[in-house]
Amino acid sequence: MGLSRRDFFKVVPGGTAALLLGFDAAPVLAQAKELKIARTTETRSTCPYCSVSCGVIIHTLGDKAKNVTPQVVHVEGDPDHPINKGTLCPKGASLYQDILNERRLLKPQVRRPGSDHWEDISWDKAYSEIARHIKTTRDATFVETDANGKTVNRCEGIGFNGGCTDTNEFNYLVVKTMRSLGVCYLENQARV
Amino acid sequence: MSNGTMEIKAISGHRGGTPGGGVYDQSDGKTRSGTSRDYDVCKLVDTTTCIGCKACEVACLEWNGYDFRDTTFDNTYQTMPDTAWNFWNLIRFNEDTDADGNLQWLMRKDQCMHCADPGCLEACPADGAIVQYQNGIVDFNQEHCIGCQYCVTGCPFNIPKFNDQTKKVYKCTLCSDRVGAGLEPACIKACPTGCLHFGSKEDMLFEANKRVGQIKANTSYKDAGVYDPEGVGGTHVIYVLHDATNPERYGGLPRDPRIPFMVKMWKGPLKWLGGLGITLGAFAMFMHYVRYGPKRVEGEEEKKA
Amino acid sequence: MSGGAIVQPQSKTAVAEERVVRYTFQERVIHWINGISYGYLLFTGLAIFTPYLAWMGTVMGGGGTIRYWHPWIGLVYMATIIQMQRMWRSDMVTTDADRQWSKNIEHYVKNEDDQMPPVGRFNHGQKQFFWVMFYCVFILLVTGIVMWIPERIPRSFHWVLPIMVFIHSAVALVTIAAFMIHVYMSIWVTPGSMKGMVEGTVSSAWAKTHHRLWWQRITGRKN
Amino acid sequence: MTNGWVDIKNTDMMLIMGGNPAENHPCGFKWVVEAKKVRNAKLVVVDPRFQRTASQADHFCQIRAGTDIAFLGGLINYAIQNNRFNKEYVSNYTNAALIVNKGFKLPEDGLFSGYNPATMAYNVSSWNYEAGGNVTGTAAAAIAAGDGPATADTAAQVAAPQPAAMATGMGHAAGGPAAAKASPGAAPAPPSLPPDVSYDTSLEHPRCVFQLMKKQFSRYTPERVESITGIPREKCIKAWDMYTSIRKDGDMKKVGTIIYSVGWTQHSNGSQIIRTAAMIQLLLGNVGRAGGGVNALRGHSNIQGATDMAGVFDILPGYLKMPVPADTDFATYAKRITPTSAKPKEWDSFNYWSNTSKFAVSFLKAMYGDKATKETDWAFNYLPKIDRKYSWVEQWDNMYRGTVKGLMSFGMNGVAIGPNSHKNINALKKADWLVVGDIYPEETSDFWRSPGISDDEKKQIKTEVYRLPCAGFAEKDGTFVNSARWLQWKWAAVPPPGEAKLDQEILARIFLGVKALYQKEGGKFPDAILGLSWPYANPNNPSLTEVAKEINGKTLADTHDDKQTPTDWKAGQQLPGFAWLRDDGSTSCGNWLYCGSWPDAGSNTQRRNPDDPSGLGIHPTWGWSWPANRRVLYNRASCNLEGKPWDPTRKQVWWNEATGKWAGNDVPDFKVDSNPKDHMGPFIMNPEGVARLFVPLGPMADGPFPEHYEPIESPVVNELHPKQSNSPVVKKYKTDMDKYGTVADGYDIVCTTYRLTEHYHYWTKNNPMNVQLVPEPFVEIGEDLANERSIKGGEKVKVTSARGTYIAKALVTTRIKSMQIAGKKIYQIGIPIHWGYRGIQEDKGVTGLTPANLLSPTVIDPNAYTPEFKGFLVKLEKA
Repeated sequence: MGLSRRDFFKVVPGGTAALLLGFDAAPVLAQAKELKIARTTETRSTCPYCSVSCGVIIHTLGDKAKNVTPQVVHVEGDPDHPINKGTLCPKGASLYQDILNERRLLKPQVRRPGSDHWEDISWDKAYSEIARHIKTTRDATFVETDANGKTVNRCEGIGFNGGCTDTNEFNYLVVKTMRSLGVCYLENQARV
Repeated sequence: MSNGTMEIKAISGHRGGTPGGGVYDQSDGKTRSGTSRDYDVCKLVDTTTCIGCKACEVACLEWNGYDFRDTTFDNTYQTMPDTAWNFWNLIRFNEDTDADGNLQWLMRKDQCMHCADPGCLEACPADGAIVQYQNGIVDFNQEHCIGCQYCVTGCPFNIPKFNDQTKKVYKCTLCSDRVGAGLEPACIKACPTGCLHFGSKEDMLFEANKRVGQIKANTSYKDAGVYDPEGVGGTHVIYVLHDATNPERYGGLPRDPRIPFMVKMWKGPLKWLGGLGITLGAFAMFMHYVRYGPKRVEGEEEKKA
Repeated sequence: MSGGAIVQPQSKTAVAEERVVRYTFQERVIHWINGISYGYLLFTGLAIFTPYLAWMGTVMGGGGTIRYWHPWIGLVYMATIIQMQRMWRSDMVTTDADRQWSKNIEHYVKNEDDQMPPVGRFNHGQKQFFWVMFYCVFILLVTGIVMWIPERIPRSFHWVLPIMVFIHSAVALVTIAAFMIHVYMSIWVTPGSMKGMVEGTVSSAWAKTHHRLWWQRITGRKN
Repeated sequence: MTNGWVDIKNTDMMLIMGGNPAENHPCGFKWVVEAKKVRNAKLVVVDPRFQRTASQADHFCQIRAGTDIAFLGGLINYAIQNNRFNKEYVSNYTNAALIVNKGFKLPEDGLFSGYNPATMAYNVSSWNYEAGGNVTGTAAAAIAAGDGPATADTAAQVAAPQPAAMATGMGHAAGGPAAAKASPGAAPAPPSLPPDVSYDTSLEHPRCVFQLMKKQFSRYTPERVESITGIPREKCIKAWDMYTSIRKDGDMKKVGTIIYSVGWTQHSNGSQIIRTAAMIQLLLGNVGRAGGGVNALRGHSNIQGATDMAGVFDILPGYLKMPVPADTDFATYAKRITPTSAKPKEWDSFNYWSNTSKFAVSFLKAMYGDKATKETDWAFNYLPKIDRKYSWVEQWDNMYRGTVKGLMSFGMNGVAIGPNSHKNINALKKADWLVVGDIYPEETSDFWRSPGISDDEKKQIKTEVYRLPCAGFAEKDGTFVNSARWLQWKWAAVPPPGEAKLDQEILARIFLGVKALYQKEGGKFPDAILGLSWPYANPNNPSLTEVAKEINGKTLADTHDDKQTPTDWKAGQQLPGFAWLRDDGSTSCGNWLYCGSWPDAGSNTQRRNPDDPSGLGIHPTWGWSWPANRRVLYNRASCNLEGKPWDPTRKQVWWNEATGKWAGNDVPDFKVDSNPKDHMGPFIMNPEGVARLFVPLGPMADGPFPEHYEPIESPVVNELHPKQSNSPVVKKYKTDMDKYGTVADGYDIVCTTYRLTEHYHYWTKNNPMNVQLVPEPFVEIGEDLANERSIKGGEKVKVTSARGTYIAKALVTTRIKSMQIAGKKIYQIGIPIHWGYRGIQEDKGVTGLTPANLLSPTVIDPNAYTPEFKGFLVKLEKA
């Protein structure tokens, strides 16, 4: 995988010599079809789909230097991974398109009550509006003690649903924040 | 694998020796570069362990950069009826029953077979459009393709596909770019069950025969066998089939593929006879002129001629 | 049409003195479109037929280009041949005299033309050449269309492809043989005929020598 | 999974049922193929359809959806009748020998002892062991004295119901390893088991668990199983014979594995199906062994982690139970959730959950830092106390009823996921606000313009919806936990596109915004919000490295402990494992199960050494596996009583007499210096020390043994007990959106939902490459049904349930056959779930815009609260 373009030409000794032979050289140039991952940076990741947790290598252009925004060019199985050994399923093999997908959401949006369309909203505005919603609902639905007078400190009016590709660390932050808000309807893809 | 094997063995429509250097080996007439180990690469497709997941289809698309092709649902799990110019690797699904009446769902990865004796290359008139490497890969170079589609005619597996926009023909390259850089083809790498293997032809045949022995010994598939058709000189993609006596059950795998007789006649005798005929004809006419000269017109003055 | 072509020169014979109109403008245009397209087909076809002649394709614009145009030019060629057939239908009918002529072909080959029976506007060789080209073009058309769009042929009929290719090539070779004779005859063997096809007129003597019956018909003279 | 993906290669026999790994876990399925190719292992597949996994099977049975317990019960019966089980294992490693209370009754009439029809719940007090000593050899006398289990008559009257017992249900079991009864996730029984349990190692006492189990499953004869499941009896017997052949003629070396997935979980008796499988594995002695185990293939990349990390309502991280109102202080809570050992006097029990308070205190320290001290009762009251179910279906039910007003949903498409998607859409219409974080536009955030909603109606929908662009997997670092419990760190390759942000930043900024509001304005009980420990260098965007280290835990004070190595450690050091946790406030740990994942030396989850010295697929230095890097759970059970491996060629752990310690290729899942002579049970998370064939005291709300009940929507009545056709404890929902169909109403076809390998849930419908593989939704219909209704492949059909309509093209196949059930001809169809009303094809108008879960019923399993997506009734017509 670390084969550079220079090495590549070395291993095709006919390449340059044949250039001099006029028409006949053309077929040899066919070999020089460039390996698209010859100069990429490799990042190890885990496939976000099923629970087999296939190791994947994300190939990006750009060396991750400060002034560089890397560009994904290819995703391939990690041959070192003990479970998938470099293999991938049809979903894993298309991960490249999951990263570079024209349908990705790129801006925060809001749909106002009664509206029939999405409108863009700034992050700051979204954060503060959501925080206000949470406080309003929490204050309105909070139960401090139950019918028997026992302390329960429950927020009955808010639910939080976590997804299947949330990391453990994110999930832990969810538990921290949501349980502290008193949220009981804490559910996850794990349930269904 | 040795990159040296990516040297050229045969070029379509080509006159003269193959470029690329190497050492001519008198013992078998093959050309080898000094350091390369001469062996043929081969894909082994074990249909008995194929689950039809289509990882190979996607890996092929992804690697080769063909991302979307409109398809329609057609009462099958099969992605599309046939391979396409931008879809080189297709799993063919066939519902069937075995000898005991048990359901069988046969899945076969269909792609270029990389024949040792490739009909496409035989048929191709364009210099350098089809290249066969020493390692057995038969690759199309669209820069030299003239779009005549004789390869379609020459192929017994119906593999090369024409693109109406570019007017060129495309097919599986056996990931010659990857193999040339020491990597296995994309489909092979992706295959999750390991029904695909890649290595030297010798090793793959060994693996395939071992697997066939295991199947025969441990299952009811007593007709299991290896598909490596001799009619095209053997292929660089070989199959293990549960039922090698009926390759047609696997989505129309030809029982005895050959380069069509007429292609051989056309590329062989007809070409030479035609060439000879034209040459002799021209010569004969010249001799006729020398012997008889032009016809004279009655009363016409000689000087006018 | 071909009838008109004969009438017209009759009226101009007097003006042309020693020359007679052999081919009308339309006939010449059709012929040359036909001829040039055949030349294109020949060169491009040969370029695709054998790699040794691939340079012809290069000269004609490169492999992809010639492969693209070859079938279209083939249609042009066919159209002109059909037009020729319409123009020369009556002139191309094989007569008893033609059969007689063919029996004596050996004398014709040896330039012993005085031993040949007189012929009309076209001799039997020309007629045969025409009919060979005419019938071959249909075979070339049918096989050519299959070769043009092999992708559209259902897979179960793919077995016809190589047969079509073979026939196309073989028939093309037949036309090449005929074409070579045609060119040889017109340029080298019968001087003056080229001028007839280019300028439209031949000398009266030429006409009288090679196509006496026709000459008699259009001039009204016997000798 | 009790074992792991690679471990499957060690097996000799596989039963794949309730799962379709070839389709849904292709890369894991390679190890199934490997076992077949390398060991000549055999594969039995049981499924409603002949699917991709079945294409690899040595034997396939087509089963009616929802009748798995009948088939598996028949397997247990077959194994017992033919003496194909591991008696040494069963009598020493399971509770087979333990004697059960006299008052316990088997469900011959469909009910166990203690049922209260008014509450639709069991009083579980009779589901208990009998106290006393060794009664081995007294069986004959007991039988003579008529000392058998209770019958319907003797058990009719029992004490009043105990609602508290219900609240201790094992809710997190959804398909996870926890579902195997003996796992560490399994809830410890309420501390009222007798400490000194009576037992009979000859397994002959009429009230010993083994005899009860034998009696229970003797009713599952081949004839009856055929009639219930629709599998011809000779095919059943062949399957049972193949699977149990590993114990043929007393062979103890071979090993078999059972592999399942949500095809078992998503039933109204899903947990009991899984239990039945676990019982088979215990009976055959397959649990704990290489190539054995009960292997749940979890559906998604990190839902094992989400379960461990308590992303579900009823637990806290590390499967600690949620507090209930009766837990007035931490001590009461700790006492309630800490089991005391209950075992035969002569046996030993590690009872690892006895350490519960250490885990809980350390967790509260991580949560509330300095606010959690002994004086503040570890800030225990900051946590909400629950007294009922707040599960997925209840959340939507209560939103529809108007009590849940706001919802945050991160990467979770609740409308498409269902069940009963229409109800969820209508519930969202009633909410005040909805926040969706996702990477693609999806059904939930677009609920207000789902098909069928007019412009006028949109004006009436007052829900404010925020759609926030999150980061995809390649843009995030952090750990995922796979099905084999491996934690693996991944690295970010690219930044999020456009204005999209990392999930943790979005969550942190929202939370800190709320916190600021409470700081400024006050409000209801702000203490927990203000007191939450948030020690991150950049509070607005915590680095996941910091968080991962916090989860692992650290010491808070310089400490000395003679029992550990090293004996001394300094404040602030990362903990090397959960054995170091303390309940005096000197350690903090976010999740005790993950303690050891990030010690001082650096993250174990980032390890990338693929070595596998034993060749058993253990890979001990790749990533890190909970608990304590053990790759196969209960691996003590891979050895016989003397501590020698059942199969010396597949040695995982063994007793080393010379060192007086357990040694192994894997980390022993056991007390490392417990001499086999002490007879300590290998199932250290159970207070008995042994695995539970019989579950005492009601962690399983629907019975201590599995019993076949029909799905809530079933085409036939239960043959075993027609008067109690469905599970007696499964509740239906009561809003106007909760409708249930019957055959009498014309819903005559059994329908199951499933996934395709080409697509991933509701996600890849945005991915062109996957869309072209399967471009449109379809309904899989057997040839004979299609012929009967004159439906041709490719034609559009309409599938209708009591709740909704689904329109798609028909896929007519030979791979689904009609079945004879109780003498009736029954048809089954299947619907892949991957489409909705937002996606490439949906936006082009190619599909019917009908999510499959418009059809599925709001019914949940009483133990895991998972909806019954598999097996409900529909009508089928041409569209």
